[in-house]
Amino acid sequence: MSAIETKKITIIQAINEAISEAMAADPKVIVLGEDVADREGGGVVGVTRGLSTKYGDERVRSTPITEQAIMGAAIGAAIGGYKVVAEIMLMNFTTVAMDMIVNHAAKLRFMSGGQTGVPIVIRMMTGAGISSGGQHSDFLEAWFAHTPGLKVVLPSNPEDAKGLMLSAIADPDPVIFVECTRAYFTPYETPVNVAPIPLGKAKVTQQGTDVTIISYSEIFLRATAAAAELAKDGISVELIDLRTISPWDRETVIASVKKTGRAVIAHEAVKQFGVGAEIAATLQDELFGQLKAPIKRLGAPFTSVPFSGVLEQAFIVSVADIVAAAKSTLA
Amino acid sequence: MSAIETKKITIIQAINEAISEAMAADPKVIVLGEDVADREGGGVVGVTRGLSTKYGDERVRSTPITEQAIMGAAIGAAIGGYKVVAEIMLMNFTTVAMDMIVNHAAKLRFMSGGQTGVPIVIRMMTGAGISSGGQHSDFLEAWFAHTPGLKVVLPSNPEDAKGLMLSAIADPDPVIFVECTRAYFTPYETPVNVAPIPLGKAKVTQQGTDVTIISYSEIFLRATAAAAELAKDGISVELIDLRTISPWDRETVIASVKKTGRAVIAHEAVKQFGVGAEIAATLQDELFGQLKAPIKRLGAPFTSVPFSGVLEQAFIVSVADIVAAAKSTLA
Amino acid sequence: MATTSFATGANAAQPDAATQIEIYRRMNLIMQNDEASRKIIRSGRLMMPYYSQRGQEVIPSAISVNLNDDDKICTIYRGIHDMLAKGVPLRALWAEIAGKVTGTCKGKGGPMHITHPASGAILTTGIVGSSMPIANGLAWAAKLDKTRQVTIANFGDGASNIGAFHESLNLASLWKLPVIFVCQNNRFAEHTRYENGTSVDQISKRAAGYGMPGITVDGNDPYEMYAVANEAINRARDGEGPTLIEAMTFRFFGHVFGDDDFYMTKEEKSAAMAADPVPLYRAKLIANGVATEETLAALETDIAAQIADAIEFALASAPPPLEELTRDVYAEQGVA
Amino acid sequence: MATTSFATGANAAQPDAATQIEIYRRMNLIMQNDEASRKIIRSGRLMMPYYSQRGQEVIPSAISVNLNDDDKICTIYRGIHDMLAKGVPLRALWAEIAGKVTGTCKGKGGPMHITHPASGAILTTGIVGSSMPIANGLAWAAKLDKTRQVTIANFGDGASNIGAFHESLNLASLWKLPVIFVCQNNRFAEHTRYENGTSVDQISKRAAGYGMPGITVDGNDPYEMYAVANEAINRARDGEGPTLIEAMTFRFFGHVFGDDDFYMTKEEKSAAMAADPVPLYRAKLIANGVATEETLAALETDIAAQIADAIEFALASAPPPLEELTRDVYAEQGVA
Ligand SMILES: Cc1ncc(C[n+]2csc(CCOP(=O)(O)OP(=O)(O)O)c2C)c(N)n1
Ligand SMILES: Cc1ncc(C[n+]2csc(CCOP(=O)(O)OP(=O)(O)O)c2C)c(N)n1
Ligand SMILES: [Mg+2]
Ligand SMILES: [Mg+2]
Repeated sequence: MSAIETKKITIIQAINEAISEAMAADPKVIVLGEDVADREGGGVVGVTRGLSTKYGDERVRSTPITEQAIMGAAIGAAIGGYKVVAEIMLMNFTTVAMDMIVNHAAKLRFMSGGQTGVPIVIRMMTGAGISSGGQHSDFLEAWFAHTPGLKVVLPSNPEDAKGLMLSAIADPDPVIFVECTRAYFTPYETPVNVAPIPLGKAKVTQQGTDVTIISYSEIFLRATAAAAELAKDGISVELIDLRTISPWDRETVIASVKKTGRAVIAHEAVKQFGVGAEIAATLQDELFGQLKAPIKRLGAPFTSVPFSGVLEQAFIVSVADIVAAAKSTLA
Repeated sequence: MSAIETKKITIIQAINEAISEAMAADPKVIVLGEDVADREGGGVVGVTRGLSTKYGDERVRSTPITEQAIMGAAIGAAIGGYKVVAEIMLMNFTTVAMDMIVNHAAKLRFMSGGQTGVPIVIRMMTGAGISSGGQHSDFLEAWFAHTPGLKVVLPSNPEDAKGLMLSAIADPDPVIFVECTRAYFTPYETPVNVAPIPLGKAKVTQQGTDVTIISYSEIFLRATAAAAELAKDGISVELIDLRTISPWDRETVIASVKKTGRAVIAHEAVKQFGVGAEIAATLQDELFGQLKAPIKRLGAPFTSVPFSGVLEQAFIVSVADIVAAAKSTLA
Repeated sequence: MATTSFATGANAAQPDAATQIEIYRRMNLIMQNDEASRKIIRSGRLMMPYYSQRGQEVIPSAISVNLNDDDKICTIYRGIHDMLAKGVPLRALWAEIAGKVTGTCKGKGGPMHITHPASGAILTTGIVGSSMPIANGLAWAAKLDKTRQVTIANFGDGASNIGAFHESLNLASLWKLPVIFVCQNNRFAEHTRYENGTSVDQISKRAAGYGMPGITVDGNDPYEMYAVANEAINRARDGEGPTLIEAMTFRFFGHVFGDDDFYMTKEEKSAAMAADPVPLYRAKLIANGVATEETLAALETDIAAQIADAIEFALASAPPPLEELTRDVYAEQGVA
Repeated sequence: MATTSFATGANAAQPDAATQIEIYRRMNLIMQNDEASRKIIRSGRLMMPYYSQRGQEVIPSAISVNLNDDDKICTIYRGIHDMLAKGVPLRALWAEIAGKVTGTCKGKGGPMHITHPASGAILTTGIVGSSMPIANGLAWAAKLDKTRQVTIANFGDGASNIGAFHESLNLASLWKLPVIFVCQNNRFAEHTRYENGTSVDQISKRAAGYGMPGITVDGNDPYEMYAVANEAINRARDGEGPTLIEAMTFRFFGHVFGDDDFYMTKEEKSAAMAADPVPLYRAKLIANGVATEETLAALETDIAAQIADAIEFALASAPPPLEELTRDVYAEQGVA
């Protein structure tokens, strides 16, 4: 086996590469969104930088501030034979385009009896911790996971971001692709060639026997740090990065918790009615009588994202929170 | 104790009475929405019929088709000192007003440090079973329950509808008030005088010992029918109508399931990432080791609401589904 | 951006005789189909929310004769006239309305969500305003493909007050998309009169706010409607961008089947019905020597037979099997 | 609905000498405050997303001298100039920006979400377009209350392309709400030039689509801006309904702090900065004998001291206690 060639890239670069590779391979892949073309800087944080220069202004189009029209253009072009990568700059701005996403993109295949599929990727960034306040930081993935017809993907690292984006673009159905701002800028050693990573498959990054910690997006990095902490106390953690929330990888998660008998689920969104609820509800059903402790859920407190730094840090699930929750299952 | 005077009214009449009583008691209560004034018929099913005639066209205003502007007008007027009952005709149409509801109505109190509260009621109807197809029938209450700052209410009968509406109008915060079309038209014997019913309090309509069935909105009526079926087989059901989903009545539900050791949660929304998940996740945690069976969840299959009658009926949780789920916990 | 003005009088495009008859055929098809629909609902043999298009026959008929099969339309719940004019086959249409597996959408969409790509009928939406953003996307794809296809976005007068209208017209104008925005102004949005929902006396005046040509036309006059549509469609095909057409019309049978029209005066309704465009146009064709009574009667009989056949087909068809409930949610089967 | 035209020349309202000086005071306050803000971010002493208003000082200054304390404003992330002109106190403002418990919103809103009802500053939103629907509601309340209060809805040129703009102007016109829509057209939306996002050459032209008066004004000319605002505000107070004002201006320091302005030419930026409205107006006031150099210098020194005091106050204040994290989610404490 030859060594895999790697290089240090960020999630921003990884997604950029994935879109670029998809555009190079298929002339039907197109991109639109506010300020996504190079004339406007290739995206506010540069995710689409260079693409309009490489593939032309017709295939990478900056739009006005018009999220309903962006989504409508994406849906229509997708039905018209294109594979569209549409950017809704921040997750909170999906709120002005929910009709297009939920009543149309998600349902058109079903309502047409399979005739009009909508192969689009809806990219967006979000996350607390950068002083953006209440209207720019929400994780709303549970809404989309509750919507039949959508897939929902949230990568935690560059390699996954690239492989999942490749699959999302190739996917025949609409995919919500959520990028956490806090995780954008850290470079990771990443294979130069990344194959598409199937949607709906979780990654077990660490085998363990005492407790399973399930997470995704940037909080998964905190879960990883928590596992290292717990190891110091002799606690053996099995670590699962869900990567895709809908459909989520029931088999992998159930198998792991069946083995460990304990689980903690951690995400950034508010805990109530969040993704953790679905997973905990499923596990208690599938593994009734086999659990050694209640499934523990971690999420933000039931409040808006605050501006002030002290409050904002307290809002986000911390490594210490995860450590404490894991320990509570072993108490 | 003297007998309570009652009369037969529907949910439509009950809500109409509640709004009317609130308007009579407080000149600051106002109403807006598409076709809500009498010139336009007092609402598409007549919930607001007679109100503009009684309280004047200034206090009950029909609007253009403009849900963002409806919600904006409601929010602004609420900050300006009014108590606003805003109608978004159908729940699916909230998708064109989610920014106003989620980024503004829900957050303005918090983001202003408590200075600008938004006392509004956002009324809407929804529900499958009347051949309205994929874009007019969704139950999306889980989205709103996942949104800090909102309260979410779903009555199942006229008395509750009236009492909860009185509380919703009096409430200092935004309340999502969901009316199921299937439950609109059946008259029930209802007290002539209904006091406000506190938000966040469930109602135990039947005591039982074997299994707790938890539901709300029209599905609660099916749960009640299921309980009667189960009684025939000697199964004693404790029946809980949640009435308010956010905040939901944890104490009542936990106490009941602690007693019965078994629970079924049923709602119309798709099961995945639905309200049932939160309740099941909470119960397995609070009652770990005390449950006699896994918590069972019932909801729609993960699909859009179909048009064709056979499929549409199969979409909605049935009495038989609830009976079977309850029995499965006793197997 | 200057607003193009429309050709008028002798300069306006005129449909030739065959086209004039074809417009009538489509109008009559829509009219008879609407009558059959209301009849069958009244009879109790079919249950569905039905938005009659009676009175609005001219608009799609005069537009669609300017379209090719691969041109696209997006329409709304009140859109069966648009579908029929574009060529959606009657049997599949009726089967869909009846919720049968032989329907355009296997009975899963229903009358508010007809889709039939083979005839260019891509979208029927139940959400006011939503035909427009998606029409833009279809037009964008056609433009990228360098076909000369156009897309028609149909919507009502009430829809012109919702945000999606504004965003769509702005983007279409900026990107010079081959899309024609057709506002079928029947003067009511549900129970709300035009002037109680719309702040400008003519919706076409809003076009100027997007640097787009806009025109108000008598949507019940097949010649005017044809000429205006022809010009707008040609302009779109030639890469000159979108047009807003406000076609004035009236709906004879209220918003939805069962509506008692309390919100309009008896006079305005009977005046509109007295000016029924279908018999008027029929008389004109005969008076002008374009068609004989016999030709038109034969055509009408033929349509009646087709509709009867389609209804029979629909009623005799099977409902979708239960597994259709979770099929087509995703392209692959069996997800979640 | 006819579009009212605006008084011009000698008929236009003129600010008296005291008002002219007051406009300058507000402009200078905004300018110095903006400079202090950028300086403190550069120094690393405060961390926040900052949307400089430098260059746009005239608009809120000339508008707000026509307003009373109980008139309301709604503004956007780029709105600290609007807040200051309306009278939000410096100490509370700076403390909010610094995330301190002494801030207008206890540090929970931050610079994008300033609210200070006592000075009529009701809403600062971070969602493009959303100031307008809520401004309508405030105006509706005032109308119901039969006060003569007006509400100003501030927004950018880019925001004129989003659905909320359209819905808000239509409703305001229909209901004759006492609201003034002030589009601060600085010719860019983030990195997008006006003409690449907006399909009409002047946003004010869109007013005709709502039967509403619309006017484009030099937003850097305090006299013009004053006259137009005065007229629109009086009209709103008199129950004659809303106005769309497009105030032409320029932002000197890009979209957000750190922006390198690659998307504009050096020439257009330096030309705009050379026409800096603050020193120009200052010179004019002195040349016209409205104020002396000494008066203005004294006023400027006073402002500088107030800002320095506010910053000191903000930095010395405590952050909000942790229990603020879940307080104010609902009116009552301790829910969920
Ligand atoms: C976003 C949204 N709001 C409200 C409705 C309810 N509704 C259905 S049709 C209609 C009236 C539409 O009027 P118009 O656009 O004039 O079309 P018409 O029905 O007259 O053809 C309304 C308000 C809807 N379907 N979608
Ligand atoms: C709905 C929505 N979409 C996108 C954004 C991101 N965004 C923030 S400011 C901005 C540009 C706004 O430009 P303009 O309205 O001209 O105001 P300016 O910043 O120039 O004052 C954009 C696109 C947003 N905040 N909200
Ligand atoms: Mg209409
Ligand atoms: Mg701007």
